[in-house]
Amino acid sequence: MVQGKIKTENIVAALIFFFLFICPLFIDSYSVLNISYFLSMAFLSLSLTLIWGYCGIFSFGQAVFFGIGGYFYAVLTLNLTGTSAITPLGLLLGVILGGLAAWILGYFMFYGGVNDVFVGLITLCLTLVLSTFMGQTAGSAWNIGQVSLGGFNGINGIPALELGPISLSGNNFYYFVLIILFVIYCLLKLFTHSKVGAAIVAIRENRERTKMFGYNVPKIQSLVFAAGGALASLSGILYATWGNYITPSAFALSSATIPVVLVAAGGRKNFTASIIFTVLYYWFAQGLSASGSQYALVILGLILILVTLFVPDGIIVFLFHLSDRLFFHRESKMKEVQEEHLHEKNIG
Amino acid sequence: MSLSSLMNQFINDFSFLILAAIGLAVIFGMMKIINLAHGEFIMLGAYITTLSAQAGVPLIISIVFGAIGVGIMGYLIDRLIICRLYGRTLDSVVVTWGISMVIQQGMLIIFGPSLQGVSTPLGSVSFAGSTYSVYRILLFAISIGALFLLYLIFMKTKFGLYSRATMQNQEIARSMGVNTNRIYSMTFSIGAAFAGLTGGLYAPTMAISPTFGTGFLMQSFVTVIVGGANPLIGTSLSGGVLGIVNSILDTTWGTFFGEIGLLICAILVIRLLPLGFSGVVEKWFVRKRRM
Amino acid sequence: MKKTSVENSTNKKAILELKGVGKYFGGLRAVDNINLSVKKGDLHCLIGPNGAGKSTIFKMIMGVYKPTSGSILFENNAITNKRTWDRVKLGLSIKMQIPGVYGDLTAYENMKIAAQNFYKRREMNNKIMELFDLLEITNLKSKIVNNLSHGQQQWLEIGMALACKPKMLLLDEPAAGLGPEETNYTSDLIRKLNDKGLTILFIDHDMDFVKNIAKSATVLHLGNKFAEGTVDEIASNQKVIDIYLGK
Amino acid sequence: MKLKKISFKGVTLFLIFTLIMVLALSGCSGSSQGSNSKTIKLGLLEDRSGDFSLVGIQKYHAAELAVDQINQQGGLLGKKVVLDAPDTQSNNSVYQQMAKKLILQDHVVAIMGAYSSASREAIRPIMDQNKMLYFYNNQYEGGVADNDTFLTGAVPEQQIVPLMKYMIKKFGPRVYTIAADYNFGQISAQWVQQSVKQDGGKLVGQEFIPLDVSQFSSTISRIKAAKPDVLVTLLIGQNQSAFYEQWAKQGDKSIPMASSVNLAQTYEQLRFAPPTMANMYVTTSFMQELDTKYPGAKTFVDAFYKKFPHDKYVGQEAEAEYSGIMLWAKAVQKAKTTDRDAVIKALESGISYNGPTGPVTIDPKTHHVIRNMFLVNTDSKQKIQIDAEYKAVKPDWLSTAKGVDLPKKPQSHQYTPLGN
Repeated sequence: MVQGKIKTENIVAALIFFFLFICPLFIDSYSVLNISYFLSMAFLSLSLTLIWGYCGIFSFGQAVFFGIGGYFYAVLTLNLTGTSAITPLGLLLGVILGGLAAWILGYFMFYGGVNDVFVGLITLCLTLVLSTFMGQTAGSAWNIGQVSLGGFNGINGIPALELGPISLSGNNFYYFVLIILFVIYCLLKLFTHSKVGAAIVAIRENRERTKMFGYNVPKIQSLVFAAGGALASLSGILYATWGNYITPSAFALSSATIPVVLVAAGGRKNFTASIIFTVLYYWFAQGLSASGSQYALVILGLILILVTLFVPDGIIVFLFHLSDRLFFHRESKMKEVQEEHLHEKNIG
Repeated sequence: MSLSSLMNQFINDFSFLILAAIGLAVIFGMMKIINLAHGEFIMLGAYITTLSAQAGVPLIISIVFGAIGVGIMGYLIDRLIICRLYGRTLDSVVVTWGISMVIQQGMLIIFGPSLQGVSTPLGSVSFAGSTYSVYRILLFAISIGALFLLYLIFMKTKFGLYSRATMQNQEIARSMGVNTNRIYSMTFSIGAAFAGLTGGLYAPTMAISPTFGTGFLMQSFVTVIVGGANPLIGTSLSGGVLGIVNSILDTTWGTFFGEIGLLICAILVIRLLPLGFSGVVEKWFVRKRRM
Repeated sequence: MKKTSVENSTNKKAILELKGVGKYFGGLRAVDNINLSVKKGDLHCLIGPNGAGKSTIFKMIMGVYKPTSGSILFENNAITNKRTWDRVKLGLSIKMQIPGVYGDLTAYENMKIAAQNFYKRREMNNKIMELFDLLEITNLKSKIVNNLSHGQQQWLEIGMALACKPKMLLLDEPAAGLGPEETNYTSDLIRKLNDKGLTILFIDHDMDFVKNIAKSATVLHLGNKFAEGTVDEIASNQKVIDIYLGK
Repeated sequence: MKLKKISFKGVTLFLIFTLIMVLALSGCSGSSQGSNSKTIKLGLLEDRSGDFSLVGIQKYHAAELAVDQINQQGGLLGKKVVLDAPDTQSNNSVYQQMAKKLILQDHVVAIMGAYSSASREAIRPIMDQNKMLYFYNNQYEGGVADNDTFLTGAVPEQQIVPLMKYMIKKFGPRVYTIAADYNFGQISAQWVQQSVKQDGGKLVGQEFIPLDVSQFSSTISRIKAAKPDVLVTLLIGQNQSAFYEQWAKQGDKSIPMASSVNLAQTYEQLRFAPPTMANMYVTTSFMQELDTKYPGAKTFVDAFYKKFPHDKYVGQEAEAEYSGIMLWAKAVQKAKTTDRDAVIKALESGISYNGPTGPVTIDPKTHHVIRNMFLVNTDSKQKIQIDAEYKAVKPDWLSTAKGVDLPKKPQSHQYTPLGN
């Protein structure tokens, strides 16, 4: 949020990043690998926090850009294996492509006056189109260069990132992801305090009114949507290099919904909260899956229901406020959040 | 493709789209809640129907049980959970997603990965050189009947009047003494009952498993998106139009193109007519009345 | 504003002109073939009962609605097809009927959102403080807007509209819902702004308020222009008194 | 809502949340400490929830049975075998995560499992990267040649080739194929196409159906229009099995159906009311109905239901899982170690074990198994009739047509009949 700083949030963010930077020193290589996976998925949540939490664009379509990024990187790098510097170039081009695709979609929607829940529906349909389409590319007709798209099985053996002579696997990959995440997190934080940052909050709060302060609202929306697409695409590429693998399930209904669920449950107007909740969720879900418990999905579902019912601003944000109140005596803040929530009820 | 097979296909597609969407359309149109647990409601209807049919209850009564059972369950879910989310469209996405996870996995735990199905009743008839399943033709009739039932509920009853008033303007309705919370609960329950009915009706034609509902989800969402907010006008029109699109594409180029065609239709409609077919129709009516 | 020095008091140059503007919603004629001209430096009022089409005219001027027929000229340039934000950049600014402020942000942040498009970072703070002083609400600077009174929100919004460097200001019911003291304050403010040379077009129901501040007025009735002239002419027009003012 | 109420609920919720987290964590770390010198850890990846749980649970239970029996006979190398079996939730991404966990954190000695081809292909590269011995115990589309992978299920030359030969000879040359639109369906359909050509038949139609489709009326009218003598159905998942019920009503039940996946795997003959599944022909390595004729099958089925009395079926893939584990156990005993290279060497010696339906023998060149196959059909009451038995069918397509000889030429590739 633009006004003031929440103290706990900053302290927690600093502690977490500090911990993440030193933790490979004392945890095993599997956990490092695992955390780098969670962190890769955090970009997807960040992208939705940016466009939904800050700009009020509700999208089910982050999975589209996630998949586009992953598939583009796979096809490009597998076609040009052996070429040095192809993997970082693939990463860069993939991010740009994701942004461009999002910009085109955004242009098509926002200049045409499509907004609110309709953006969610249109992106949902697009996700389903791509998942249906990619799912049937199993035949030999679907080759791009030497790479077969592989239908439901997806593409395998996607090369890991290489920065010059350094192959980014294990700890290298972990630090690569962590540094990018840290940089992007800081940039996003700065961005929200910038001129455009204020403008997008204004757009979220009242789109029509913001136009009358001389803002080209569709243009700003398209650009923010493009930035969100680029972030989602980055997430997809990191996921593809992490598992050396991408499938159409990246576009499936569940993949489209999970970022929405994570961001909403963690706190959609707060980047720190969505990173924390994303990492916790994946960690927890994996733990449940590994335990082989048949109650895993039931527990996850119940948590989501309870969180939305009782802490509608998101559980992590709620904890931040609680701690602010306990340790920094900021009574008024909580009240304001309450009112904000009521306000949203009226417009939402 | 011959006209008769096209016709056969249309009958199937139309009834499937209408029945898949009707419960979702009621809940979305009246309450602005996107119910991601819709597929699970359908699945529950199928389970109730199948279990009672196996217990010896005649199929037709089993189907009614399915609808009523899911309706009651919908009422409970609304009272326990959804009633706290009225007007919060996006939060309802998260909650209903959670509900769908719990129901689907819960059914797997209780009943295992599959259930023995009941077979499709009523044999088949031959007409103009092709065979039609009588049950399928009956489904077509029932889908139209369901739309008519919706018409009766929302246009001819006091509840319908109140609920339309609530949908138009909740504040005014409330100030005139309508218990809007009760209206919402009833609406959710009716939507759930329609979903249960769909599940019951399709139970004898499909494999019964906890993922039963996923086969309906895409079609139901597309139909509702294309139809717009008014469950009656929207669902019937979009069911008709999409039914035609799907049956033509499907019979000429195959299942995949039928599916893609539906989705592209939906995207075009949101872009060109964001309020869906019912928005267009309502506008047209307003104009006509004012002229 | 090249020719301000050679203004002729009887034939001032029009800053905003509506030529045959109409707006139909389906079959409903909200505004029907309106001609309206607001002269530079004027303080003009649109009056008329509910449903007369006043707010619709404002929305067409700002580009929220596209007119079904006719054209709109601002400083002799056709703006009929321009997007809202481009009109604002040309010098049109509005205060809406329902306060269009950002409730979750502070007053200062609200002003910043409006001002940052028109002022460089360095000038911006000075300008905002200048506007706060002008409106005499400097003490509210860091309050969350939702906690402000209705009147304070109205003034803040006028301030935000002024932060857009307007040549002409549209005010939709600036005194609605205000107490007598607040109304007086608002009329003083409007006059003060007009005295500084800002053209103002506003909507109001309250004839006393209108008589108090407006220089000229247009009466609308059922989407048509009913009467036009100075405030005194309007106030003494028997037909107007009969259908609208006849209390 | 009041402030107090919210914070109270929030705090409660937070406490619950933390509690669950702590429990989950302690659960995780507990399992990783379970490994010590007295036990041998065997990884198992099967879908116990989601769309594929219908088969996944059968396979998981078969694996538990196998491990139990091994431990009852004194375990392996004097140690107890422990199954480390996360739930993969029919989700390929979870397969990858769990495969990495089993290898890197739990340090299992071998991994069994995966049901769909997609899940196998998701984890196979991870096995290769980490030099992990992997058993894919499932009937599949064939063609995988991989040094780290052993495939104990039936392959097309054991299923589709004899089946098509039989069907064309018995019913006529016109064949129509409908298949799930993904790799299993596509490649299996290529096998059908090839067999039809070799046996002098004619493919009159071929259709691939997206996995989420559950309505088949247009497909049914196309099939009827093509008037085939034989209908080949290679359908996967719960949605697609709806085809049979719809075919029974709208289609032409006089056309015999042939399949390599149905009946023996997803027990449609018990799940659908007769006569939906009547007149279907399947080649399989095992199904529980074989217990009427083969004592080995009866012993296996009885043992299974004794341990899992509430289960509904024990089919082809359950047997493959069981046999896979038994073959691995035998190889470990022979190698006298669980070390990967030694166990692979023991397996490649052509190790054989006497399974429920006769000997199951590793073919060293291809890492597939030589086993007895059965051709069965359903009568009008959906009872299973055994038509033919094929003794010791060799999985030799890879070695004869593609020149694969894994011990001599190490590789990791999946071949397809019409591709490379």
